Amino acid sequence: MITNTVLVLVLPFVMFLFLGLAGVKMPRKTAGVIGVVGMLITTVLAYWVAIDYFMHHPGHEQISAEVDWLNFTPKLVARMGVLIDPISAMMLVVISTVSLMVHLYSLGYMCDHHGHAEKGFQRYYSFLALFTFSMLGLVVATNIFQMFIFFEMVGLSSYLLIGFYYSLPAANHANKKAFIVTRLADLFFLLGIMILTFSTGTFDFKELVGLGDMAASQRAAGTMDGLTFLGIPAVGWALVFIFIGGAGKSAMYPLHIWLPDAMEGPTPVSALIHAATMVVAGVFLIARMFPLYVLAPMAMNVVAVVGAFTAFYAAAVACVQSDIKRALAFSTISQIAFMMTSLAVSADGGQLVGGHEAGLGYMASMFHLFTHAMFKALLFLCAGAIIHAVHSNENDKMHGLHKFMPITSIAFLIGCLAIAGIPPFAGFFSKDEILVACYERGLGWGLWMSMVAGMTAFYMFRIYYLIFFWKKHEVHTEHEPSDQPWTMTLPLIILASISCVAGFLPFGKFVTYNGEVLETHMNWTVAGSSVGIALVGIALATWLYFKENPKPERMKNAMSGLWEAAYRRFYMDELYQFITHKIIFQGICKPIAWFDRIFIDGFFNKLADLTGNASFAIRRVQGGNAQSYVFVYLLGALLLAAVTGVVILMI
Amino acid sequence: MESLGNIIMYVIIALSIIVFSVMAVTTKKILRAATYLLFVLLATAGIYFQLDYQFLGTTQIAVYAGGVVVLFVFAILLTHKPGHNAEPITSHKKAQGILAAVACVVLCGVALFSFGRFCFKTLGGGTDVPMGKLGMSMLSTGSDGYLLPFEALSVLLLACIIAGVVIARRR
Amino acid sequence: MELTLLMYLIPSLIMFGCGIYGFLTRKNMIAMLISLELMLNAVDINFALFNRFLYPGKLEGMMFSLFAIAIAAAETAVAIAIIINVYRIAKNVDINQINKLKF
Amino acid sequence: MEIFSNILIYFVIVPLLTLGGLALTSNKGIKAIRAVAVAGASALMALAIWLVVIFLRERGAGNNAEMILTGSWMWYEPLNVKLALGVDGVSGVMILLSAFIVFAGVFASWKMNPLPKQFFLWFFLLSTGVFGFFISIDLFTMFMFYEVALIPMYLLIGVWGSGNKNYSAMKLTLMLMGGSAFLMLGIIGIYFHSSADGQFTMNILEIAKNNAIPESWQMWLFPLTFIGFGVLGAMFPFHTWSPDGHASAPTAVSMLHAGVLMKLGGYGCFRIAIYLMPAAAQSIGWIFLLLTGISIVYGAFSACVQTDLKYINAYSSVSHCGMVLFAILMFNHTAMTGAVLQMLSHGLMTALFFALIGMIYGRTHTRDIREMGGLMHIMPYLGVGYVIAGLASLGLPGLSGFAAEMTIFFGSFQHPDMFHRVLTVAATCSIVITAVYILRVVAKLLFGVVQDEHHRTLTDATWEERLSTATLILAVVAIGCFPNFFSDIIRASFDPIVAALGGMRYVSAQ
Repeated sequence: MITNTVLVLVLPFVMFLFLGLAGVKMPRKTAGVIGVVGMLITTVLAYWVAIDYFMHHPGHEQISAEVDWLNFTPKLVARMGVLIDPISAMMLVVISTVSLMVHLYSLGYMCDHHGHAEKGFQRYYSFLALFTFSMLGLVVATNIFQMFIFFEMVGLSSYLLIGFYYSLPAANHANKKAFIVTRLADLFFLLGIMILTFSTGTFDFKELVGLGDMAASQRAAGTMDGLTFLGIPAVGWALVFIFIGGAGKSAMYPLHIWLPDAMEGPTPVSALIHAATMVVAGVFLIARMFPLYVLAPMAMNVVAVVGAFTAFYAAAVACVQSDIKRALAFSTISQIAFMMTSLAVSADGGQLVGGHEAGLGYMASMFHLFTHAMFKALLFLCAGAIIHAVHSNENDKMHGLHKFMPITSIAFLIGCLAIAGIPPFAGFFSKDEILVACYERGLGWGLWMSMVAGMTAFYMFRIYYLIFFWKKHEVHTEHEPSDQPWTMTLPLIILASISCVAGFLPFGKFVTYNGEVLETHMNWTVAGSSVGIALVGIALATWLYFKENPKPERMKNAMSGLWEAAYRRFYMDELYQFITHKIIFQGICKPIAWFDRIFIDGFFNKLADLTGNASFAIRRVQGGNAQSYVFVYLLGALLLAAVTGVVILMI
Repeated sequence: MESLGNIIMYVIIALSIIVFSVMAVTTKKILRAATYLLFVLLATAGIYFQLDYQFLGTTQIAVYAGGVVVLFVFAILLTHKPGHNAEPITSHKKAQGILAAVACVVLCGVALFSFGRFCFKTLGGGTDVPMGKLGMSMLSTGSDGYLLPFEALSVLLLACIIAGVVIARRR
Repeated sequence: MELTLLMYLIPSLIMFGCGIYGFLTRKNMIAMLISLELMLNAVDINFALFNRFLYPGKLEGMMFSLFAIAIAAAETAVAIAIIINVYRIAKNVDINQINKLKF
Repeated sequence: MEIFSNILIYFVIVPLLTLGGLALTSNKGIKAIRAVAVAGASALMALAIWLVVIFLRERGAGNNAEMILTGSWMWYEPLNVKLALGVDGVSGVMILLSAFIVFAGVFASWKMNPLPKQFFLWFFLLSTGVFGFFISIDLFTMFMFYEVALIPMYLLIGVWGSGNKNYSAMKLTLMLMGGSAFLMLGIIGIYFHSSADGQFTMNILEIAKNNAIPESWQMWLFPLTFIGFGVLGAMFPFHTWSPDGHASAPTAVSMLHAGVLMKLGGYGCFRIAIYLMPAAAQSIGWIFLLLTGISIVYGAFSACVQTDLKYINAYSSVSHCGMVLFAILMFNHTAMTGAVLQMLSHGLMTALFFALIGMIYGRTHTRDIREMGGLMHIMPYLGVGYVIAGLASLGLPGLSGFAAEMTIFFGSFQHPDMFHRVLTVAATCSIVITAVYILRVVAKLLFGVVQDEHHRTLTDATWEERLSTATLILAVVAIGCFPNFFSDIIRASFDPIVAALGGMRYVSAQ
């Protein structure tokens, strides 16, 4: 199994090197096909590993193998390895599935309308392979340092892929932003690791958190007892910092600002990286460290509050976006916040909550991660198909596409139903369990998240209606929009099917925080109410947007300030712009550079000038002017004579 | 008591030395400066004759007045266009020169008056050094012999001739 | 009236002062050389004077003057050679223009 | 002769032979000049690799001496100055680094014009100094080679440089000479306290063993030597020669200077300043720690607003070299190992940067990022190389910068003292600022739209440029992917130094 897992990692990496180095020499299509085939093999291997693990290791123990990579101290060793446990096995499946779909889909998407592959096709596949490698490496990390390494690597691949169209200024700007924001978060992640390892002296997950047995994490946290900084325990600092690291990748407020901009990348990339896989890295990280977080209530509360707020914030913003990819991006942020919150609400005050269903939130979070990856990838790929057909991201260029693109329309509808939480689609089950977990933590949490769930249903159906219904489409381009080639349609169908059935997976049997089977029971009150709220949201969307009508416009005008603020994402970008440009750039960098030139450099230049001037002053004495020599000499001689004379006279 | 002729001679010599020295360094025309120098040198020769140093006086006239001044005149003619006036001397320089000259003269004067008890010595009845004695001492190595400086001077002169030729040679 | 040593020394001293003045003020190198000659001459006179007035039986002062005259002649010859050479290169004999050793 | 049986001496002899060979070539025979230069550089590279092999074999065979391949030949009896040679892991890898950069530098200056022969002559004289410095363990010899490495820099920049080259060459030389004046004083001071019994010695190992420098003297000598080397290591506020100097220097000289010469500073700081004056290092090291901490952040911030490619890299070097000194002053194995890794990493990637900048400048004739754009389309090879160098610089895993920085950060954070840990956190923040300025350059220079239509006709890298950059990229990747290989070689070399420092600061507080 270890061999297979390593192969799962090695294969995409080899594809990356092969396509990256030799790709230029081969026809574009060939490179694409090689990429897809390589990914197919990877996927098969990944499924094999996962099935193997869940079939033959009912105890859900951790299986790992590692090699030393960098010895910091004899004890603190950064290792590279693979670790198979329930969540990493599940992530292997998710990543490889979505990645394969995207590889296949891109064969069609990255072509113009004549079926010719775009320039840089090889590079695209090479980067996709690099991303897949990095993401797989992240989930099978045996230690937090390896996780950090792959956090950086996925950040890089995300950077490269967002900037795929690197001559477009917007893409150019977006990838920079994405990298720097996530880098800032990674800085905190690194600091968190540094604080954590300062006293525990290990990176290893086995020693830090074990698998659910709180003993390991208690031991680890115990080494930090008594260490405080500014009155807050070190373990709290470490975990909050690590959460900030995760929040950067998972686009939690206020580090979410890169994600909407990241939509400048090709749409399949958005589907793979910015919807399904990379953005859940933060959730995965918290899940990995879950037992430690349980022991640090302060950190857990931070996660919960940030998660709950982000969920609402992103949902509110998503309600008014006109760019469908951005709307989907905010939807993603909101859904990831669901997962975060779900993780965080499952413990309170150092204890798991929920009695016999303890750890439900953890399971629900992972479940939602799984289902969300599927249906959000589906939604994004549908959006890609639409964009490919109409050449625009704006929903007012779309309208009424149902007639032209029926398959896409149905697939999108399935995705919408899934995310809205309508049974029997996948999202219903996972979201329902999240809500149950929230209600178990407290009524306030539950009500808040239920409200956000209702908003989710509303904005998804708003988008759906605006794209596929509403007024009749006017043909702007020279060709009719239509369903796309099979390479693009097939992934839609596959993902739609998964979204339909994934909810029936007995997830509690496979993925729990401690590896033991968690029996879940449908909480009919919660389920009923959540479906009800979702239906209300859908109904509202239908009332407002199903047909073209002036209601949305009227509503917009009625609360134009709020609408504007939400449309501008509550001015977060402007705030960041202000901080980076006005404060950091103008306020710190420029003055420092000025100070360097004027004062530091100026000091040494002045020193040189001073020496020079002194030399010039002295030089006049030796100016080559014979007469002044003689004059000085004479005066000197006379002085000497006078002095001698006076002295003699005195004697 | 000095003979009147001697005194008159002295006055002429002293006056011409003073006047021509001053004129030599103040005149604007360089050729005139050379001429005044010639008069000064001749007056100097006069002093030597008064002191009964006939040979020295003759040498002074032959070498200085005859040789050196001619050299000067040649040099001036080679490097100056006729009628060329020297640029006026800046007052700063003039002040510097006067300061140095006056300081020097004053200092020497003060020294003479404070130490120079010998200054009021008059000329004893010495006679001219006979040529024979001069020649003997110039070429002897005894207590009164000047062979070594004589030889050194000869070498120096040779060196100067060669140097003069080498430096002034047109390349 | 007696002709004392002092009376001879005074013109010589004035000559020397003139030499100093001329050397310090004149820009023309030949004029400077002339001033130099004045100074040398004043010194020569002094040698002869002191010899004659103070040590009438000795030869040193007079001999020194003799040699000094010869050396002055040689020195003048070399100096003039240099001046002429400088003139060829710099086209003038102004001391202020010749303060660079390299052309 | 016995001396010739020591492989180390060949690191000086080979460059000198190359000098001789170059002297024999004619000014016009560019092919012959190149052939000699390449032969010399390749021989050095082979020697360096062979040295590492010997080193590993010796260590593998259980030779745990502090220095191996030691040898000592009397040079000047009255002062007991010897030609003392020896390498440990640190100097071993530094020699390897130098060989790589000399090799790449020769290819980067392939089309050097004018006076290629003279250029290579000075270039190899510089190399002689660098190698000589790393192989010697005698203070006098070290200092001599140090000066040999500095002087050619003046001519190389003054003659073959660009822009305001006279000013830069003068500034660089004068500031470094100022530093070496401090150093000279320090060395003299050390010499006269090198032994308690009056048998003064220049040999570092013996001085360290004698441990006879009184603490009151150490308080003077430590700052003198540390500043002396710190100037070369671009320590704040003595870094200002670096931006101007790098900006004016020709490509290969920038490479060698940033790549190797600045490392002489870091190397000297621990081999002489800290190793020989441990007590002073312990008690007043914090002052310099503060300065280097400032260097790190300050250099990074300054780099953010520069518009000249070379200035950006010069300031980035200030930041990265600051990290080297910073880590050295943390006095534990991990941080010090990280410092050497950082020297390796920074040397290679900065050399790569400067090589690429030189190549881009050679085509576009501008280094102003505002005047360039979209070069990725036009010269993809150079563009990719630049991105790789940039990623190495901002510390991406798999490239050298990451391993080095992580070792430094984790090592520094092990320090039991809160002051040091807080400074470490501040230094760590530089990784974000680094990302900002690197990505800013990459975005402006390589991505985006072509700014100047004339640039469209430019060509991509030629074979020798590819060879030059590929060598460096391979080395960067090798360190990034297999850091343990290098850090294992390095770490043991710090045993004596850490022991001299009291040996108590090895692992974390617990």
